[in-house]
Amino acid sequence: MATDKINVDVLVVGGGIAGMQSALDLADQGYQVMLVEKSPTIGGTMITLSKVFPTLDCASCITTPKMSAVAHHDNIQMFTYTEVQSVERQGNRYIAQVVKKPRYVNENICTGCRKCEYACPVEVPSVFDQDLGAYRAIHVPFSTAVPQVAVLDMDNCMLCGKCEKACPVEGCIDYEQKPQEIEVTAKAIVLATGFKITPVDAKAEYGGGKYPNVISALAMERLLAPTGPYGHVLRPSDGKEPESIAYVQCAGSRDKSLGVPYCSRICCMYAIKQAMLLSGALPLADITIYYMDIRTFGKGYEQFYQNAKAMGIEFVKAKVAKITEDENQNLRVRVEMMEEGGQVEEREHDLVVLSVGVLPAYNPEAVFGVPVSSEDNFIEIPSPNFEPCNTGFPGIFAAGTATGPMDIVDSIVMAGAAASEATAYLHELAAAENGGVTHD
Amino acid sequence: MVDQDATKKVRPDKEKSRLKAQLLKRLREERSASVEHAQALVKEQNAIRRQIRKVLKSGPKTIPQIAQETGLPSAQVLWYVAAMKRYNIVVEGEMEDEYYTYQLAQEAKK
Amino acid sequence: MADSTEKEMKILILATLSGGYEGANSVGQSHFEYAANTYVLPVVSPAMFPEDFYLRAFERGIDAIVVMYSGSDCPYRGAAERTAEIINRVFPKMKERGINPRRLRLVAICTVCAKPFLEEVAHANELLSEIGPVRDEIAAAQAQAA
Amino acid sequence: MTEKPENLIPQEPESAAQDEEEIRIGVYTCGCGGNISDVVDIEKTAEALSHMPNVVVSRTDAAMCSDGGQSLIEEDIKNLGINRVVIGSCKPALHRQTFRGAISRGGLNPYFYYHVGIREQDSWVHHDQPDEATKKAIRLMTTGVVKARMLEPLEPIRLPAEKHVLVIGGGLAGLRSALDMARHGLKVTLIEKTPFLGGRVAQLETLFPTEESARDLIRKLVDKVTNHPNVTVYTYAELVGMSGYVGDYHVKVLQHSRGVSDDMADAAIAGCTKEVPDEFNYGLTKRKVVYRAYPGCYPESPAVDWEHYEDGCVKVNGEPLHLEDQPKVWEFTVGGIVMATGFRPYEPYEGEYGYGVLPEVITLPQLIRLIGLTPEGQPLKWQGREVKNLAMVHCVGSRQIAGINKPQPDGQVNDYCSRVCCTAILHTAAELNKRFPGIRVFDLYQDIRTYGRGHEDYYTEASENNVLFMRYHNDELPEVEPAPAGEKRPLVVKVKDYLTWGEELEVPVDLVVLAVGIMPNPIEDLIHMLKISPGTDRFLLEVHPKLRPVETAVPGIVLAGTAQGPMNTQETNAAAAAAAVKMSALLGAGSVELEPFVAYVNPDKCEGLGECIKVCAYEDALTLRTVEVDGKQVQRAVVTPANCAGCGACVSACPNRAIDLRGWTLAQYEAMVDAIALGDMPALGG
Repeated sequence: MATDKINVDVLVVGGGIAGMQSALDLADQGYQVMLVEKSPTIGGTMITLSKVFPTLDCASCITTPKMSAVAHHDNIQMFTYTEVQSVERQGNRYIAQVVKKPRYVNENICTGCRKCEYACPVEVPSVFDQDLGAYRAIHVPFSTAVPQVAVLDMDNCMLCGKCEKACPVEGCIDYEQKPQEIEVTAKAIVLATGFKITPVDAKAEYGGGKYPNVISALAMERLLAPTGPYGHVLRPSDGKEPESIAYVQCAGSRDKSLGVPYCSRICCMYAIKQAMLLSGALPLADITIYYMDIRTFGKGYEQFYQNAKAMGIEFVKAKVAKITEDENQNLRVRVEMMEEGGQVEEREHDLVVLSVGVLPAYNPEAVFGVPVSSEDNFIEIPSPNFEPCNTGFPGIFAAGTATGPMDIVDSIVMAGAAASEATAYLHELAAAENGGVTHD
Repeated sequence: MVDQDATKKVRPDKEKSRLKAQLLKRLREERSASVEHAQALVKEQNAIRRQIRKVLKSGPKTIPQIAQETGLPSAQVLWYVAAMKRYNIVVEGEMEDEYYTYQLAQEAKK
Repeated sequence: MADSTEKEMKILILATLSGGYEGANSVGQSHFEYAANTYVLPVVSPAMFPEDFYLRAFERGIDAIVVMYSGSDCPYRGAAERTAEIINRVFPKMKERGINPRRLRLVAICTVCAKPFLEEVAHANELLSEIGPVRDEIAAAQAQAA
Repeated sequence: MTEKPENLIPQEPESAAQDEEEIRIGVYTCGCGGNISDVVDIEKTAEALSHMPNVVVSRTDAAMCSDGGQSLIEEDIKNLGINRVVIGSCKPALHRQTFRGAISRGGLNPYFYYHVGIREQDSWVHHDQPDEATKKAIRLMTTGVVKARMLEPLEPIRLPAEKHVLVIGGGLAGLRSALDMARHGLKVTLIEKTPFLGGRVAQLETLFPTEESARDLIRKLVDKVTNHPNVTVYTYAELVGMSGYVGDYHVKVLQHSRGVSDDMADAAIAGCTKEVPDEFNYGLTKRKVVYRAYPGCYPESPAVDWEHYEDGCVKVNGEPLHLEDQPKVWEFTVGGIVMATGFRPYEPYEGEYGYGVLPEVITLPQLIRLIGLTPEGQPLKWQGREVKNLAMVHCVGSRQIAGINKPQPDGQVNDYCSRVCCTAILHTAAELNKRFPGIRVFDLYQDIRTYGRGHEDYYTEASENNVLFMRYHNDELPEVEPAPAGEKRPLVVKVKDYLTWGEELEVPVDLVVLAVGIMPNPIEDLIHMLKISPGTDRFLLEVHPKLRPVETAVPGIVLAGTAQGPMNTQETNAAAAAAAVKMSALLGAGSVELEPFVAYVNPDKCEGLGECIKVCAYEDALTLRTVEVDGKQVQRAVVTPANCAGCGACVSACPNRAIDLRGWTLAQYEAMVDAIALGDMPALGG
């Protein structure tokens, strides 16, 4: 198979909110951008959220228009289900080998009608729903996915041919599709490779992942989302509408034993936000947040916290020592009450949400040569107070949670900053190469 | 991939489906490991779904009720029922105490 | 449907895009609750409405009009003063037609004026519960004239 | 003055052709992921709207703004011949561009679209009355439908834009955005109100988390900015006038003279007899009225502080120098403006934790200057006494609560978190530990917010080193009192400490340091002149924190740095760079698009009375011209769209209703009022 060649100004790696914003800010200036995303859809973690703080806009109200703008922008070429294999610097250019993984569906002609999905007999846990729900082995990832195209999970396919029979578009399902190699020549690169959450099973004292009713905050996002797996907030062990929900803060952050000594920065606000949404969805439920410090530092965040307190959400300064499960899968939570002489109490909750922390999703060192910090494994920024997005490699910039935990507002602003630094670089590169004639 | 020896006169759509079946057969052989895994998965899933359907034939039920009647773990029942709901096989009904009930979509229509 | 809506008294809010309209949005962002008989129409500047616009609205059955302009922060030269002049000319014409001039109010509402917005809505509803629907006033005036 | 292209849009609405076409309206009600549909019955709303005349299709979607929602509209335009689109969703400003894009892709003029806000103005404010909210949604959307029937196709006005930006503020944010924009190829003029660049960052010593020198960083940035050929810097200069619109703002800058020539500078400083508190050191020291802000500041030339200068206070060779401020006025045109007006520390009221009453109570910015002023190797001294232990109080002027904290003179309290203070305190504690071993710090806090990358290390190290933490509750604030006579330390801090389970502690200290919050600089004059808005926290307000985080509601005016809210150095850099890229995207092409919502004249109705011209406040926006009608020379009003602000004052002035506003016509409003006033739907027919 011949390798396709693409020549652009900037290669943006990662199609979450930071990558999309950087791509849009560059493309709006006339630069040619290629955006690659390893998942079958752009949107990143943000599109999986329910509503976002502090405005309580629905996450998709902010994300989907940006996804759409990326997909339709004349200056952006969007490649989903695509990964960068290797990058080499040649003079002032980066030559990247990228591979588009086979979807086994012809992306150009799929209409996203989901007839194949309804026909498929295999069910697999939905990654989008944090495994709480299921979709079929062939599926459109979610209702607002971009592109709105099916993807076949070949690892769970028995090649029964039902999807092809159901598909109304001739030749759309292609069981023989091969990986497609593309060689990209770019002048600059923006790394926006995002984050993943710390594992729910990391702490044995919180059940080590064994208890179905101890869930991550991202799973709670799905339960709260109107498109979520159950359509309501129900606890995963038996579908009960919970009457008492607890949040355990710093369950994965500020914890040297887990190798995450840093503050994950977003957990206080997302826990408060979820607590507020829960008290709307389940007006009779008791909601408790066990915390060490409440860190609501952003614009409008402290006011948000005070509103939550006024709504009756219980904030308890306490260390959660242990969680155990009774025969009804209710959870007994042992807490050291920090403001009451450190006395130990045992409290019962139907559902416990771990406010898990933020880990980098990707280490770019092997492919891009860009090192990560030995302290926290996020991309190293040599001079954060001067050029917060400059990796120190000429023409390689970083944005969003690839450089450390941050919330959506900060990610978006930083994505703009990465675009600004990249623009300055491209402008000066053009001037150097053309003897003063700059990009227009 | 074109079968060079196809000399027999056949209807083109019939010919096409024969070729497709041939292709699937070949691919199934090539990817036997994942295909066998998926086949086993489907067998298990079908059995569970059958049990759930059977219980729901007698009317709307909550997750613990289905779990009790089928002997399946309630968390697993919820996962299956959520999927069946997603694909319009079951629909949600009234609440019973703290639990939603679910019933078969075709029963609900009656 | 006709019955229930006829009983409901309606408040029309003409709100400037640079002031009151955003103020109303900021009330929304704070999720404050207020009466639902309020209909906000966005306007560039209320200076565009001639006197008969208001009179016509009352005659069609709008029970109260609150004009929420940007006051001294109006981004358009002279528009605030002109709006005030027009409204001042409407009051005597309302009286002539038997319409209580308190049904029309001009207030300055800024983009973050959530509380003043709520107060205006509450104020208008209190007034309406005191003086009743505009229809009755117009009918009474017509009856008198006849 | 830029030449104004006239008649960029047709003077008459192209209504003739439209009359022929059947009006086919598509109505789209958005559930907004539950934000609307949890309260408003959107199916019922859509159903009700579907019965209105001209409505061909009425749909709902969980997220109309998503790609799928947008495709619905596109497909309906293509397949059902929809030629007017009404959308009911969030406030129109959020997704206007999104929906215009979808409508354009469908092949329809994007101005055949009207947007009704049923989230902020309905579902979010009537959540306790869902039936009423649904009824209101229906009624509001009928106003959209009746307006949609009367829409006209419009084209945006495209105007040449100056590729030149005014940056207001010469601190970190202003310098960073100026440098980035200059590097992007824009021309930049930066103005700084004080005589010297550097802002608040120059007043710091080292920066967290890198421990680099703050003034070295500023110096590096200042060098890059002042040496860039695209940048002009005016210090001691402020904006005094502005007119125009995006792409073409006419600005007037007043620059004070520095007062003394370079060759006289040192002699003038030496011969200056008047001293005032030095704001660079937050009043800890005095400076002369002829001064440099700090060694190595930019510009090097000293300046005369005209506010405090008195004739005769500067003598050279025994002779008084008569100095005079001869301000220069610069007038030029810019395409956009960056607001980098920065912050000031909260000033505690007299008696707040003893501030202004007890001499041993100072602020954190003052402590940082005190450390900077203390020579290496010497102990930290305050008022001649060596400081061996000190208390730091968090959240002074931050996280205030109405009813507990005393309001400021304007009646407000600062209910926000100032974001940087926690790390700044612990970073300063680390600095104290390093430079003055043995010094002890008592840290009185509510929550420690060391959120940033590398910040938590300061917290961990602090408790291992010289810091003892005490946690107070916001309704039981610590108190600072003079120590009883004979005590070793001058002050006692009383705190109810919840780390020791509510024990009342009394801590004797040498110094109390108040970690004062961040407040925006007082720029009411600029806010008024530029018509931008502050939020309830007094910081400048962005359009939306996620959708348009650095833009103001005024096109072409963007926000950079702490004028928008508390930020640390790194965050300020990022925000300023984000502002720069927004400006480059806006002006880089050399032209901007303006909304076509300007006045237009119906020549058939115009009698040339000139009433509209009398009320128009905009130069050359409306003129009377002689035209020939039926062989006769008559006067008619003519609009110059580029000069028209679109306020509509002319509309109410015309007795013939001959002049109207494009996109917002009087007739449309009358129809919308009818839709609200009339109870039953069928009466709304065509």
